[in-house]
Amino acid sequence: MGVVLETVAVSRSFGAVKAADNLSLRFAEGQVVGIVGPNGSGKTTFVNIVTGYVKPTHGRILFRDRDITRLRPREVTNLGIARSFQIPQLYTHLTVLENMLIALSVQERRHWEFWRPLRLDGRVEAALRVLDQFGFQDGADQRVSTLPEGGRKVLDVALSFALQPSVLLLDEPTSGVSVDDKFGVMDTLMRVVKESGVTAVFVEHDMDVVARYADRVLVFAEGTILADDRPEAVFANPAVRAHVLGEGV
Amino acid sequence: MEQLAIVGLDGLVFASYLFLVSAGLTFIYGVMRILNVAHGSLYGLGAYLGAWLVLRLWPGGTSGQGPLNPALSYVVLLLAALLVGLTVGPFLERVFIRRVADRGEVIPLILTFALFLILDDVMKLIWGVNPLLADLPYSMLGSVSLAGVNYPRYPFLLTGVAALAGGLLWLIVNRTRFGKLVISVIADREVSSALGINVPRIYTFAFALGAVMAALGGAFIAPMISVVPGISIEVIILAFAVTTIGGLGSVGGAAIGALLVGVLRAAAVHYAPEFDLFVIYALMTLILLVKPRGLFGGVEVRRI
Amino acid sequence: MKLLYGRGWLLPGRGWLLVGLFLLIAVAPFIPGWLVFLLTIAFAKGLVVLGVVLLLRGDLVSFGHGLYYAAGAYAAGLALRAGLPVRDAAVLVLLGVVVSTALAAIVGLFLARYRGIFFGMLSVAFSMILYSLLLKLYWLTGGTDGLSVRVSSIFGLQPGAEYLRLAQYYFVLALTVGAVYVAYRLTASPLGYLMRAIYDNEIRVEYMGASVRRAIYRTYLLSGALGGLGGALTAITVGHIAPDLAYWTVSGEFVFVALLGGTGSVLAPLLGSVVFEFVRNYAFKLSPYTWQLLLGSVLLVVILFAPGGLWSIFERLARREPGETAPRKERRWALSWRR
Amino acid sequence: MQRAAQLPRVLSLVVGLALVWTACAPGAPSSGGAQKPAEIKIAMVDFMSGGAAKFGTGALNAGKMLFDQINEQGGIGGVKVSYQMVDENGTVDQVVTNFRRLVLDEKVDAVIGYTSSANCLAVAPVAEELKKLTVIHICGTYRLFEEGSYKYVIRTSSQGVTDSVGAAAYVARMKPDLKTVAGINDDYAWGRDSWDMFIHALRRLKPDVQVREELWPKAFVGEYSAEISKLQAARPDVIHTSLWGGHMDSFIKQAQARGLFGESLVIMTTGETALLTLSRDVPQGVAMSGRGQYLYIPEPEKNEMNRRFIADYSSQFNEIPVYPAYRMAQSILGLKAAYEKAIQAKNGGWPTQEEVIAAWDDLTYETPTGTIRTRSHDSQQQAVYGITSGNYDPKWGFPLLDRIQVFPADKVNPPLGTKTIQWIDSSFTLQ
Repeated sequence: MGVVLETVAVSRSFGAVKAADNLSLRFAEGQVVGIVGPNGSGKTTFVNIVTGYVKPTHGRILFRDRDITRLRPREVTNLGIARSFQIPQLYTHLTVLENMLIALSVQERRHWEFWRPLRLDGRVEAALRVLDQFGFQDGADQRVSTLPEGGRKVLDVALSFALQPSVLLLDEPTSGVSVDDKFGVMDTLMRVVKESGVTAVFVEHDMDVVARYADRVLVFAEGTILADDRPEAVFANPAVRAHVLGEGV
Repeated sequence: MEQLAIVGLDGLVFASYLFLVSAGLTFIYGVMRILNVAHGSLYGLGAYLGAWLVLRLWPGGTSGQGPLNPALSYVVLLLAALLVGLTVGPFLERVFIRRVADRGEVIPLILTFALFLILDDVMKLIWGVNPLLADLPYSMLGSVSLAGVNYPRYPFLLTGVAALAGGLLWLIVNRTRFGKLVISVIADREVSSALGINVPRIYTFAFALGAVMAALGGAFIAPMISVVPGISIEVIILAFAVTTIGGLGSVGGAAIGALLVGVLRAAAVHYAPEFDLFVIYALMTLILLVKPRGLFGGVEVRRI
Repeated sequence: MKLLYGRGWLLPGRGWLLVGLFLLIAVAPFIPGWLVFLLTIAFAKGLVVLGVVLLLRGDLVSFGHGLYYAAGAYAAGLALRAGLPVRDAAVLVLLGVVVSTALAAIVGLFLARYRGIFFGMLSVAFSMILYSLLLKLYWLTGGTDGLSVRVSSIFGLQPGAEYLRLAQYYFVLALTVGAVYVAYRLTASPLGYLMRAIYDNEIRVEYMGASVRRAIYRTYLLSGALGGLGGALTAITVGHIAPDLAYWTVSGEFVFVALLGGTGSVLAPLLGSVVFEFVRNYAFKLSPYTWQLLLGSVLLVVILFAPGGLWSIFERLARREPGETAPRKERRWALSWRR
Repeated sequence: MQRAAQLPRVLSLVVGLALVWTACAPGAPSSGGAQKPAEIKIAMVDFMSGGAAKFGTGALNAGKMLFDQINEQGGIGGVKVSYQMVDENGTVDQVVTNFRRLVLDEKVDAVIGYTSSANCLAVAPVAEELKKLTVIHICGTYRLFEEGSYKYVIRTSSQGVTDSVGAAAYVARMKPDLKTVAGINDDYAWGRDSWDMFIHALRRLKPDVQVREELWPKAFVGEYSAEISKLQAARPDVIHTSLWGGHMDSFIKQAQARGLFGESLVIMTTGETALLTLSRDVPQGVAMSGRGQYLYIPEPEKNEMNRRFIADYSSQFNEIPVYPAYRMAQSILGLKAAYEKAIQAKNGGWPTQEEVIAAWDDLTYETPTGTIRTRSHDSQQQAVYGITSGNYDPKWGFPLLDRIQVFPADKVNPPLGTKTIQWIDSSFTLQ
């Protein structure tokens, strides 16, 4: 299993707050990694740094041994690192299908075409296929603005997934999803992820969720790594429990 | 050397005029995110009402004959500006602009464009088409000899008024409770209304304040020029230029922008008369290219 | 700055299109000449508005489209003044389009970096620069006197004097239909949807790996070309051009008409343009002394009471309940592209 | 699949049908017959809004008044005149669209008007195309008839050359020793041409004159501090300006406050309107004319028609007529004269439009301005200049001009068919 993504001594601070402090991490092909940690421990910042939205003050980011530290989000995405968002970033005036069609057109690099229509049959079916995987069997013609929060979160991931990345970063895929939907949503996402064999890194609050789906867990604290191990080992670690769950020791 | 002094002087005069007409525009934008084309009309109304009142009260023209002391004419101009600003301003805001306030920046702008068309004819209906020449306040001050050419005193009064108005605006925003409310509304509209601030009322006040500035510009420029139909249209595009140069929403920026444009145009008139108009928009473009948000424009951040 | 636009259909059903086209062609000879002329002008300007709308769909408001309107017109005018041998409408229009597109290719480089009000202001600045040049370069442009643009033939044909206007009408109509079709293909294409994506969420577009700036730039080129086309057509129709083609009020008018018509369809700009020209003409006729007041009031009413523009009224008439039936309608169109 | 393929066929079918349909369209209507009409429909076009509104409405008022008078006296050739008015303000395409509406929809018999050069240059070819008599009442650009020849377009006032050449002649007489000159003119055709012709003419009279400044303020800004400083720094003997209307008044006020008129002789080719607007406050020692102005010279009493015109106008609109009013009068009285001449030529028969136009060639007619002679569509009139004096005349409500000079039409107008500038350079002289 080769290393696909690597961060080398990456640091970034906002004023006094250290969001990333000398982070050196390696992510192997096909791994599913969960990131846990309290708010402000630098989880989202880590995703932003890797995808080029935030530039690190020190350190380098390597994708397949290529330095991508200074690349813009678009360039990073085109190399094969896609991300989803804590607050879903969707085209709310358009339908679910149209959102997906746009994602596919970009993925196929035909988004500059200005003569052939977006809705070619082949494309529509391909889009519907991806949507089906994520459980949008019907209502593909629904306007995104009318989707429930859970649906948006899934679609947000689905769009990133449709780009066929080799690394997929999911920023709190279940935040804002009602407790009873949580596992449903997560199941859907993880099934697809596992099937596709994409390297997935997901930021998550919920221990149970992480324990259930990750085969490796990173625990963030003030921009540093408190623990990095298999889920059961990590959650056995009292320091982690104290830190993350706030349990007394 | 003398030449330069004169250029500076002329620039200052034109700048004061520009500042008076653009400060209100940029202030309203800063608070309400609305680019008010009808601003030009408020300027026009101020000019017409001011000139008309002066002509009414001192029918003798420059001789200043009339029941009142000619010195009062300046007060009359001020009152005219306040009258226009505090009646027409809130009227426009409450009756029209408020209805589209939540529809982005373009629709309100276009709405004010419609109001601008309407008000242009309204002025014509009220005051007819004859030019109003109320130059009593202008000629009364006489002139001084500066750097070899003699120069009327009134333009300096104009500069004074501009400085005073700008200063007052600054005080109102930075030193009064209303100002604090305005600032918080600018910072975050939702939060402020959540905190129980009556945002609509703030908007009305802010708009009225901007309107007064516009009318003030009109009323005090009126004695220098002959007030004719269609004076509104020139002003607004100049004000656009000044405000974008200074940075939309920044009153201080408007002051700098006005000075830049004023001096540049004066210089053009003296050294390259061909380009007195061209330089203004060339500068506007240049500034926008190097500093997209103008010299003092804020930056917008979006979190994801 | 979010404009509010309904999903709209890009085009109504094909049947209606053909009927409409038939009427536009067939009725012309039987309506009074000034009406034909008015329609000709309305279509020519409608094309500029169409250009504005293409950008509006990406949430970009070009308050300076007078730049291309004037560029197209003056390209034709100056060519004739410089002694261009052929006085053919088609040649002049081609020239106008080429020049304005080239201009857009340069100006677009800068503008594509801007959004919101700043995009608008910078476009104003550019158009006002052209305005002051047209005004000041008296020896070249004839200052406010302007230039006369008289054509002697259309595609080599030389219609008799009494049919000249009709010929021009059909010429403009043909080009309009063509341009609208191109614009329609664009709006239905990936690039067109990318603009709507930008309207909704630029960040996501970048995170999909598409360049927002390039998308805007390419759309801007077509938008500028349409501006030049409209300008050149107006020039040869009116027969005389003056610098105020580039003045900010003219540009403002285009945005105005765009919102009047609505952004939901590629036909909306033409509708808006025709209605606008009619209103203005009757304003001149009905209240010669206060036509601005009348014109302003009408537009005020539309803005306040028909938020989606005139086209949205059609939409409301066309479907019982708006919103959810929309997709099927658009789907029907989509299906008609099956191959 | 099939539907897509059908499209071209269906489309071509529709277009084909439509074109066949249009083939049986009626031809263009032929121009009207020569039987006596119920009324003569006239449209008058001038500025009702914008900076020139005062002058436009002045002209339109005069038109209203004169047509009413004509109707009271039984109309033209026994036919009453009905008139309507249209705003000239707006972009060129608006103006042209309006013109077409007037001719094709309102079916007027003649259009009188057009002040702006751009507009008259744009309308003239359309008038030709629509074969409709169009009388230009003010538009003073020489390009109108030197760059095109029109059958249906007639101008009843002299073009700008009269004013510019007259101005040159006047300053040459008033300041025989003038060495330096400066100009401040509107930055558009009217200003450019005025200055051009003035300086060319002045060079003919004073070959060694130097130009100190040429200023081109953007029209209607109304704030002239910088320009005036520039002029004062230059201190020329003579300053030429063709600024007009509201912004000219602004210029006068600001220049007066700075004593510019004391330092140089300022000559204003359209200055006369300032007498009315500034009245008592008009500065002394300013040379001015009202484009061949008539109001003061010869004194109204000497021209009965003018006296009546002023009396009627001021009683109806309680103000003294401005020069556009006179120009409108020239057009209307010219139209009347042409009709009557044509009717006479047909001994009583009603003339066709073409016959009216024919009658107009080499037509002389009396107007409040004096005798106007129209030759081949264009007209000539005298130039009159004077200098503002202190003697305020309560009867008129403004100070009269003195040191009046009258330059006869043939001295200050190029002979038929010669290009203006060439004529000035080659053969303009005061002898």
